[in-house]
Amino acid sequence: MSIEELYRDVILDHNRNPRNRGTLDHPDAHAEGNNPLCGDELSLDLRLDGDRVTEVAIQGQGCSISQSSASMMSQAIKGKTLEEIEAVIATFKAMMDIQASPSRAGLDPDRPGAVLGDLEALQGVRKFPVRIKCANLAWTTLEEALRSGKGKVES
Amino acid sequence: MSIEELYRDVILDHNRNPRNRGTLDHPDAHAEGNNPLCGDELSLDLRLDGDRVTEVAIQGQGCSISQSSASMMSQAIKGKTLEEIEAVIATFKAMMDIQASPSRAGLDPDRPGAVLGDLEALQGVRKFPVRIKCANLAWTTLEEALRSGKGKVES
Amino acid sequence: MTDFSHVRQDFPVLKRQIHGRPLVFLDSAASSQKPTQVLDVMDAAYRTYYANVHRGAYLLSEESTTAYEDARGKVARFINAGSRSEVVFTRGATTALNMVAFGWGMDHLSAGDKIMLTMMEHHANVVPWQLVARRTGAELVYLPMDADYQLDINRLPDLLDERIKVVSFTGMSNVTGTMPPVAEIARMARDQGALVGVDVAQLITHAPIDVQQFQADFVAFSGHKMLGPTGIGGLWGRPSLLEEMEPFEGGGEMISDVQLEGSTWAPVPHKFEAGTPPIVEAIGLGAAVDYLEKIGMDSVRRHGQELTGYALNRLSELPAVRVFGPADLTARGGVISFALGNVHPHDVATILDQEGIAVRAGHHCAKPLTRALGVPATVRVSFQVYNTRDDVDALIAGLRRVQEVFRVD
Amino acid sequence: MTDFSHVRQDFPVLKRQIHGRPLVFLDSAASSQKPTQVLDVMDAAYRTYYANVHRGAYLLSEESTTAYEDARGKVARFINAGSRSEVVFTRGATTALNMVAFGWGMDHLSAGDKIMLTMMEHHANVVPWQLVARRTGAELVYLPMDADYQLDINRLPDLLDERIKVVSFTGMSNVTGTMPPVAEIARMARDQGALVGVDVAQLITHAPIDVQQFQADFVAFSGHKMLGPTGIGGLWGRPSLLEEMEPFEGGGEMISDVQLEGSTWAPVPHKFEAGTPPIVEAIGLGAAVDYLEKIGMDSVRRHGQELTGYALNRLSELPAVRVFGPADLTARGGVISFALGNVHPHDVATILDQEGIAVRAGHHCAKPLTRALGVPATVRVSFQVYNTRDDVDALIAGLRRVQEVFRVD
Ligand SMILES: Cc1ncc(COP(=O)(O)O)c(C=O)c1O
Ligand SMILES: Cc1ncc(COP(=O)(O)O)c(C=O)c1O
Repeated sequence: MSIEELYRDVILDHNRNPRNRGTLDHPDAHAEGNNPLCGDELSLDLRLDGDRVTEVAIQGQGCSISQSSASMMSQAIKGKTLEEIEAVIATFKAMMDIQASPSRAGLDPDRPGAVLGDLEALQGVRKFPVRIKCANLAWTTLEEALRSGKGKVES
Repeated sequence: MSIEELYRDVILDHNRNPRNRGTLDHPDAHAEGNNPLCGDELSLDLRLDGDRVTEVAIQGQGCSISQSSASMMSQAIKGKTLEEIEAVIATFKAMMDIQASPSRAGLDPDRPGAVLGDLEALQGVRKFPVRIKCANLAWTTLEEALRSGKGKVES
Repeated sequence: MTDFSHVRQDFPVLKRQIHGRPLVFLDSAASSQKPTQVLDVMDAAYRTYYANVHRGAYLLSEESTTAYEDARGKVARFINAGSRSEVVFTRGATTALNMVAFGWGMDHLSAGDKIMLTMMEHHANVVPWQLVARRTGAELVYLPMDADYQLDINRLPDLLDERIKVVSFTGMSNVTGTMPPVAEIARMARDQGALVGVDVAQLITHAPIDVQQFQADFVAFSGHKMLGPTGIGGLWGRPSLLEEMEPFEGGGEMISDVQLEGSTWAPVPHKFEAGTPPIVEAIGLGAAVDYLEKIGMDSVRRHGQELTGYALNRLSELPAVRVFGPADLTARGGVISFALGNVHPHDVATILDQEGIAVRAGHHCAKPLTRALGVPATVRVSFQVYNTRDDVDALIAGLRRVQEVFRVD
Repeated sequence: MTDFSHVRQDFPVLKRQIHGRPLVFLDSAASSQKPTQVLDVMDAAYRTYYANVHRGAYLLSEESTTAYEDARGKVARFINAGSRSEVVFTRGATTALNMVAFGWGMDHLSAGDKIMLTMMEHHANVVPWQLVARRTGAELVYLPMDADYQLDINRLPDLLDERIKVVSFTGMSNVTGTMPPVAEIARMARDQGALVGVDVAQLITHAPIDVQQFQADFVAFSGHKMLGPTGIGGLWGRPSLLEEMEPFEGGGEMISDVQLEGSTWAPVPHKFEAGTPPIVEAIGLGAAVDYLEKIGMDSVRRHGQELTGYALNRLSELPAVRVFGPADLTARGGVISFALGNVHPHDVATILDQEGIAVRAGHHCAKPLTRALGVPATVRVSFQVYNTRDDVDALIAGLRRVQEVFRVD
């Protein structure tokens, strides 16, 4: 296991240049997440048009894993319907489940990126179990935002 | 070390037939002692005539060592002056000091009873260090009564 | 007859000679001995993967954290908790009871409210409530004992009025061995709207425990009485109780955020585990639970009943012995208190000690109960998985020696 | 240069391989490793003489009690207490601080009073006071830090008004390594009439401690940071403070008498040791103190200073490193926090872990301080007697690896 499996170029790129940074005025859904252990913090704003997420804005600070995961998540959900987003969340969660095999997680090892796009770069995190929480923070915060409209999570 | 060294006949006798039991009306000095560990309890009343203890009355409950020590103490101090009593206390304490040798404690091994009378039967307690507290209870209570007129001790 | 003969060899201390005699250890209710299976697990933790938990981003810390949290899982399963987050690790039963008395009581009790305890409680389940009663103005009520040394539950309907806000009672007396009908008492108290707690410090090592079947709100225990190390114990709490309880201690690891003016708490159970927890002790407790589960708590219960029955029989050979506890073996566990004529218990213990037999003499941290028995103290013997009929026989021989020294007929 | 080369072999865990590399343990400020001299004493206690303390009238109980009380004596001597009864054994520094905050604060603080802490405190010395402040209406005041990461004691005369009833501060920051002038601050606070406490959880394992020279009223520490086991720590208290403090927990062993309506307390220190204490942990702490005294705390201090100096030097080879802490080696101990460019500390720690190097990343349970440093988290390395220059060299090599992965120049 080499450290480069964790810190793939895509991750480092999203970490350096996070996509969809900022806040929205009067967002339709909002949630804040934090990971008290490492101090990662995230604030997520969503704009909805019907059941479609049209805008995503993220603010926060934290490690490269949590920040790149948030950045990639924002790309992966923008423009998608809530139903499509549920599917992405499920696939991502399955990928992070160290109990499940990559194939059971719905990933296609022969076609990297086919299902989750950039996000599949986070597969390496499975080998660094303490960092899974970092990768998940954006997603639990997203779920909270979708569930409650406005909310707060701790992971 | 045999158990009979601890439970000498004199001790068993004082335990069965404690001397000077009871209470005094309007005692000149009084103290209560207890040993929370084993539940031994003692209440001590003294009548003084000038600096002489003329009456001693003891009530209490506890193990044979604490009760016989109290009974023998009552005999040893009754009729004595405060100064004489101080000397008895000092000798008794020295006897109970497991650091000190019996001779340094002022005891004469060849003439049992020469200094402390019946009380020397308590020498065996030195070999049972957890029981020293029991033997001492009457004495710390006595000291408290002499010091404060009225008092309470815990040993 | 259950065969526990293989068990003794797991307990190294039982090889000790005491005053030239083999040790007969009959004071496990004060604290049990530990099997090598527990000692080795703790030693290995320190020697191979020790680090602080929940903190580091490195392998040892991960391993320690996993071992610590796995131990929580083992304890949760052992008492049949709904989930591991219902188990708070504490220093012991005493801390667990203080945690609820203060953490719940300070905000939920006030003048006019009543706290119900029983006459059989260990000081650990009396003094914390007295402290909280004094700070809140609440009153204490004690459920009495009947002539057979059982809780007089016929008095419950009477005593359980709507002012009773909490009922906290022992699952097994550490003096008389009495095992009250926990679920029944809990139901009656709950029906009256009271918070219900059970002190299982003794029960947990004498019989299987199922907190879901108890239907209580909290349960407290200590590791050192159940073959585990000192310095660890636990509080099981119904999730809704743990949510509403205030933390007992403030510090690291129990916070979500700390600002200069105030702080917010971490989710349960961490909210109640301020600072560095007793890490290796928790891991040791997990190993103790493994050990007990391997024997099986049903077997443990059977073994205890058999030994207790045997001991009560043999004690009845000595007319001067007066036992304080139920005769019915289904209503009691392996703890027997008695008097021997009017020889003071402390003297009994000293003479037995000379014979290598360790028993306890005193009020056993249950002064109200001892007072109710009408004696200043009792002699207490208590059994664990490693005790045998031989131990009982040695006890009887020892008591005959006491009778000789003190000339009791 | 002090020769500590013989020390490493006493710590079995240092033989661990981590991801195929030898362990370089640089997180002792979170918790230290333990020498065999401590582990063997604890194991032997369980295997040869274990029993509950202060209770039995039999040999094992006597032996356990003696070992437990001797450990108290060792700790008392180690910190130069006036007498062993000034030392209360607790679960750790966190419990010790809560004990004073609640046991003294609840009865001595009220609205209008102020509690002074500093910006450098560990949550263990913040949250208990916040809890008590909320219950009593007292206010919190924080002594700030100056530009050199030292406490700004010039501000003290200003801030120390007569409403300040207690001043509680750290003897050594677990983040910056700063060692404030304890005796000087204590004197100023005392002159103002405040109760004075020092959190020596870090200091105690980095420098000799003399509570009489401090002239404080209480001092708190943890065993697990000073080569001892988890589950144990201590509170030193001035006798008059211990007398007037209310017990923090109620239970067995801390009472003189228990009546149904109320109880009276045992003499100090037992008043504060409710229930079965962490017996073997206390004995282990005594062994840790023996171990440290054998090396000599002056040597420990010198070794720490040398290593810290060497590490600060080598860190300065990396321009991207920014150290948060005093440069003056006499004003700091062996704990160094830093940032590496803008690589997040958590990422630094993960990469170092792959190289076998254990460091900590985060807020180190000192959020107010971390916030004041203007960073979300720091990387922290900390030294113990078993660390060497080789460990520092490995760290520097590891940091270069981080720079490679994250392309920091
Ligand atoms: C300065 C300081 N105070 C208090 C504590 C709390 O110690 P513990 O977690 O052992 O209770 C720590 C350790 O984390 C510390 O570094
Ligand atoms: C019934 C009961 N409850 C509570 C306790 C207190 O346990 P600990 O001293 O381990 O906190 C004991 C043990 O002494 C006990 O027997």
